[in-house]
Amino acid sequence: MGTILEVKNLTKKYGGLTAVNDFSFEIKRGEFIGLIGPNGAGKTTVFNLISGFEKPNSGSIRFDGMNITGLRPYKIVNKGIARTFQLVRSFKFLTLLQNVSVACQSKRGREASKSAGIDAHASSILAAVGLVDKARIPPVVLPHGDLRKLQIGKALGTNPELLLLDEPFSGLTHEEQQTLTDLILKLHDDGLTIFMTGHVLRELMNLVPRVIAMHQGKFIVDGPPKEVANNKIVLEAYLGGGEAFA
Amino acid sequence: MLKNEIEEKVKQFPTYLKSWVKTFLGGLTLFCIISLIALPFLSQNQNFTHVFLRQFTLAMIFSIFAASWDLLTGISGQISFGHAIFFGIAGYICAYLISYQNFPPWIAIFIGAIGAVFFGLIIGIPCLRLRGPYLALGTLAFSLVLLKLFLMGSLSDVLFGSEGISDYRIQISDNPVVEYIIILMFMIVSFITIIQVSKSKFGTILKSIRDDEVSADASGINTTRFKVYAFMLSALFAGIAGACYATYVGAVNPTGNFGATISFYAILMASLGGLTTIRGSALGAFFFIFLEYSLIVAGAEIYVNLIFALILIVVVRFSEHGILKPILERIKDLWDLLLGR
Amino acid sequence: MEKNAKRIIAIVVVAAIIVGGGLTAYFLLLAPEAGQYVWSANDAPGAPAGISSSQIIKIGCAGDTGEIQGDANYEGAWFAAKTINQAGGVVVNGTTYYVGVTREDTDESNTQLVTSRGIAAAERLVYNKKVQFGVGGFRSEALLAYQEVFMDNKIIFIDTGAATDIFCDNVANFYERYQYFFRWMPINSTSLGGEILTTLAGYVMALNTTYPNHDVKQVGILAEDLTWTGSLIAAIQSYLSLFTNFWVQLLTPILYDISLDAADMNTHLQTLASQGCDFLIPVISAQGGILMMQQYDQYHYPFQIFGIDVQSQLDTFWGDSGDACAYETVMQTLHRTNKTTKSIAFWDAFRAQFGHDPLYIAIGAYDAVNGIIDAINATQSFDALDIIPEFESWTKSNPNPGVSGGGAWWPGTHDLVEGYPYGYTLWCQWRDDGTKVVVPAPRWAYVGALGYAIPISDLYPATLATGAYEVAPWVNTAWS
Amino acid sequence: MIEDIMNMLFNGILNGAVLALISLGYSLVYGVGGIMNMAHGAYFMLTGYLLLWGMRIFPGMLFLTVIFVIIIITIIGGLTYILLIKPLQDTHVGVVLITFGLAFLIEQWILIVSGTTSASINDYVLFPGTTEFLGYSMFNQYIFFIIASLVIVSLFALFISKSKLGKSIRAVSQDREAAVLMGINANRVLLYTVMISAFLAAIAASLYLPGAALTGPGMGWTYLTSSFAVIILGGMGSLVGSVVGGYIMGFVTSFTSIFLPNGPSWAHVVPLIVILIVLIIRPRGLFGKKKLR
Repeated sequence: MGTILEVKNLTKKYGGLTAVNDFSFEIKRGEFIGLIGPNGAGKTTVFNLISGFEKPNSGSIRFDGMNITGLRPYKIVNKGIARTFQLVRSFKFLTLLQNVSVACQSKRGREASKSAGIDAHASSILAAVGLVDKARIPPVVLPHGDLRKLQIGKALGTNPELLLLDEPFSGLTHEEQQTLTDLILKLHDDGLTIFMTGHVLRELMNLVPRVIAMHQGKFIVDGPPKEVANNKIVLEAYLGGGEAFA
Repeated sequence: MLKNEIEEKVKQFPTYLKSWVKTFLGGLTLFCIISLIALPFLSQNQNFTHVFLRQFTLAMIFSIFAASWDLLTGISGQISFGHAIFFGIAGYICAYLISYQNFPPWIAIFIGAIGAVFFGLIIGIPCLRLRGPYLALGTLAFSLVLLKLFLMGSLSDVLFGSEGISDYRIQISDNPVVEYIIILMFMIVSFITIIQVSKSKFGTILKSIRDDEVSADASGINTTRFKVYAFMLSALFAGIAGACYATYVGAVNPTGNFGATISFYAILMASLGGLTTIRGSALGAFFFIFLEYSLIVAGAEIYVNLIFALILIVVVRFSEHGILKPILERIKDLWDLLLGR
Repeated sequence: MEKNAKRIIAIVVVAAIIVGGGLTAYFLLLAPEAGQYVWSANDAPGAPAGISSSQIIKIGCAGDTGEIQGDANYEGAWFAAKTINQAGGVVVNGTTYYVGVTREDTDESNTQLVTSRGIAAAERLVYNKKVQFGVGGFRSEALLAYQEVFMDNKIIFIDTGAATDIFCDNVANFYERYQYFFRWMPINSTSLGGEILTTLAGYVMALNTTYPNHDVKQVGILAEDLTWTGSLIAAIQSYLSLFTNFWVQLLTPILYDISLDAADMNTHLQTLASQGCDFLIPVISAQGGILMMQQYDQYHYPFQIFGIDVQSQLDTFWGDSGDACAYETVMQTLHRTNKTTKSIAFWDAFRAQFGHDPLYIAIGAYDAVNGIIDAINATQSFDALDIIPEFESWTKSNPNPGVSGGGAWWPGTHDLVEGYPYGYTLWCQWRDDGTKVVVPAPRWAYVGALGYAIPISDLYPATLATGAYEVAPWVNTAWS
Repeated sequence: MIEDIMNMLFNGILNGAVLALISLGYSLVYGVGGIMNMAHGAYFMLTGYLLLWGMRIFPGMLFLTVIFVIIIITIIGGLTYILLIKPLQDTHVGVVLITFGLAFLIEQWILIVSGTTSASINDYVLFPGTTEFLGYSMFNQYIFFIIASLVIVSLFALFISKSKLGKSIRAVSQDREAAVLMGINANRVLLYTVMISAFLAAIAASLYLPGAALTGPGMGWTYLTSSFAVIILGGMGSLVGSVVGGYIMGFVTSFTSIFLPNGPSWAHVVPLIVILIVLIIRPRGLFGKKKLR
């Protein structure tokens, strides 16, 4: 199992504020890994830097041995990294099938759908995320849980090797969380490398075998969930909110 | 990919056509097309062929133009307030080629449209950094700059000055019926292409950029490239319309071809008909031209623009999606009633 | 049951609408002669009631309805028709004909020109109203487009408002097609340029003797940056080369963008003043003139204004400009003076009819309609190919005077002959009591062989003048 | 040379003063509601024509007429918001179209009533005569206008920073959601904003136009495009930007006019080219908010 993503000394500043500070970690192919930290720790910024929506001030990101630092988002997607957003984004006036089929027309998506055709491939992805019966309706009428699934479906459409999930569980009911967890686990079992953020530690604990914790833009600890949960700095960081164990 | 898609479309065409005609919308469209084709042969009356029919030709030219605007703004979400750029430049190229280089009109129209595509490229690229209202103002500024440059007497040796180019040879045919048929063909081809593009996978990508550009980017779509494509494609049809307009009028001049009025015509017609519907542009254009015509015939020519302003306000205020949808719904209700459904 | 009833009613209603719509369309548009304009006595002012359509000479006015230029065109043609009809019409081959006028809106005065509206207006005149003659035109680019409709149908069209040379160049170069085009008004741009400069030179010469302490010399040009002013300024410059470094010196012409505002005008006038301008030649057809005069009035700039300002030709300009146009001297086709024997009578009758002065386009249209009738009378024919030779015979040796001048045209170009007593303009100056007078127009030219300037014949005899040229009091102070 | 420089400075300031006043309100509305009010130029133009007619009908009551006209325009601004903008607030294109329709309607109405001929409201020049400074003479009305414009801009800045309404306006303009959560009625604030912008346009017109002239019903569009240029240069929604941008644009115009070859005919092209360059290099303008809406 080789290294799929290598982040080195990543730093991002907004004016005087340092959102991500000298952040480094590695992800192995096939891993399922979480990034935790309290609100404002810089998790989304890390994702934005990896997926190209923001450019780092310094540091490098290597994917599969290629340097992808500062590339435009669609180029990074075409290398094999797909992401979802914390606030759900979808194409409001397109049907779910079209939503996914747009992703299927990216470079990797086209290769993946070469044999079946784009529409067929898109509906197979919709089937995989459990939305196939709603293929012909636009996303505006969907419940929140389905929108999250749609996001994952859109990400899968680009046929990624590494999937970045930004707070996939926020705002979901318990039931919705459960089905989504099943979906994510199934994707992982199928061989996808998954990197997800969360600020509620307990949700991640039972899910991922490895967790990276960050606080105020800085790397704190990297290890199995139990170890991370007992880390002093992590506990202190969460002390104010106490939500980690809520 | 595109090739396959087109091949597939061509293969499916006969069956597609059959099923399409049976749908309500398909039937109605076919009825309209057949009526338009039959129209010029209904009468030999000169008042009909040389005056009334010419208004139809004008409406068809403007409907291509409005549809091209709808393709850029309604489908791709790139708001353009300066669509006259493409309209005007194609007209000027066409007129120049006919008048100074003795080109036959149809070749000149074609080259004019290509010239507009080229302009779509050079205007599209810098404008890509702009979004929403900024893009709108940027394109408006572009068209005003062109207008002023073309108006300048001191540049008239190069850009023909405020009087533009005029020549009796700038026309498709001196027979209005022939002209009508040719423009009708242009219109049908343009509309089929624009509607098919908007329905195709390519169109889906354009719509996805309109709905959420960030998300389209995250889906691995090179949004920049597709936006430039949208500009070029829209410029192509705006160029066809502009070149046809030049031949319709028989002359080009800065205000008449680059003026802000022309840009606003596109916006008015497309939004009167209904944004993103493409077909609505045709309805809007016909509505616009014929309301103007009937007001003039009724002797209310000085009130024409006032009444348009009122109609625009009322339509935009009370029917956000234009008049096409409500009208189609009424006709469909009526149709169902007639069939006893 | 109820549903079926509704259905039947709907079918009946729809069928009725289709049949009704079809019949209406047939009778309004499709039937032979349907929708054709029916000429009646209403179109022929002053004609006896009950005359038939075939007795009417059909003249179409192309102009912008609701704007001064288009209205002036119609007023002139209408007034001519009325005068002729009241005098008993015209007898051709034993039948009495009356003059009918009709108008269509070409929308050409609109700053946001839509060329196709002009085309549509011309098409309605030609195909719907079946006019035999066209009269009108003001904005060159609009007229360039819609004159083709008349040329296509070999209908004589008389230009009464557009000055650009290109129309008559067309006649010269493509005679076969454009022989139906004639310019009755105004004189072409190039000739206007010559008239401006030679007359100005005359005044400069005279003023230099009146004001020995001031060297009246610098001439500035303030013009709209458009094609029509381009040829005029080129003409002024080429005439000026005759006077170079003698006693008139031209400052760099200021060609401004037509969408100017007060600050721009202020900039331009201050620039001219700082360069020591003594005479300013405006070449303005649009709203720039009012800004210029307003600021001239406020600042009391030490120069005289002497040139073309179309809006200032109207008597209403005094009120519109807020009494600011005193001492402006403008070119004007006609004022209440004996330009020809008919002029004063026409002027008074026109004012009595409409309550305001005729614009140059109205005078052109009046003369044009009269000219058409004269030609019909002379040839006893309505055929364009008969009438064109008649028009072409009205040369310097055989003029046909109207109210505006001697009425002679160049056969090859169909352009108005410039120069007294044929086509010439008057110079009119506003007085500070709001009246306008015709001032004398002495002309001087520089003769290279002699090395000095000599007076050439006046633009028009001094007897036409109704007042002396006045220097504004503040200019008087500055110059003495 | 010194005269040319004075000429450039004075007319730059004059141009800047009117542009600043017009764009201030325009930019304010954009900042608060994210909407482009295309009828803004029409308010300016309408003020001029109402003044002209008012002065002809009530020749003795100059100040009353002016105040009355300004009130009418402010009310028209409010009505524009309530009747036209508010129902369509969510669609940018819709607001643009409907306010464009309104501007067009006003223009056409005036066109029908008074025709295209230009007119002057010279009778209402408060300070006739000129003042000379460094050999350069200036029209007193313009000096008065420049000073008045500066005073109004300062008062306006004071109003925005100190008054309760001003604070709400700032709050809504910075973060609409947060302002709504704080209990500010965003719609009402936007209503006042549109009225204030109309008020500013009316003031600008009633002070500037007596020294200028009514150059036809289409004149509103010229001022609208100019204020587009200004707010793009200054940054959309930025009040400092629209004042600074107004003056920069004024100087660019007068500089082009005086010092460049063929300047007068390029005077109104150069600002447009400036806009394009600004848009391409720095789309948010000089003082714009970082985020594009």
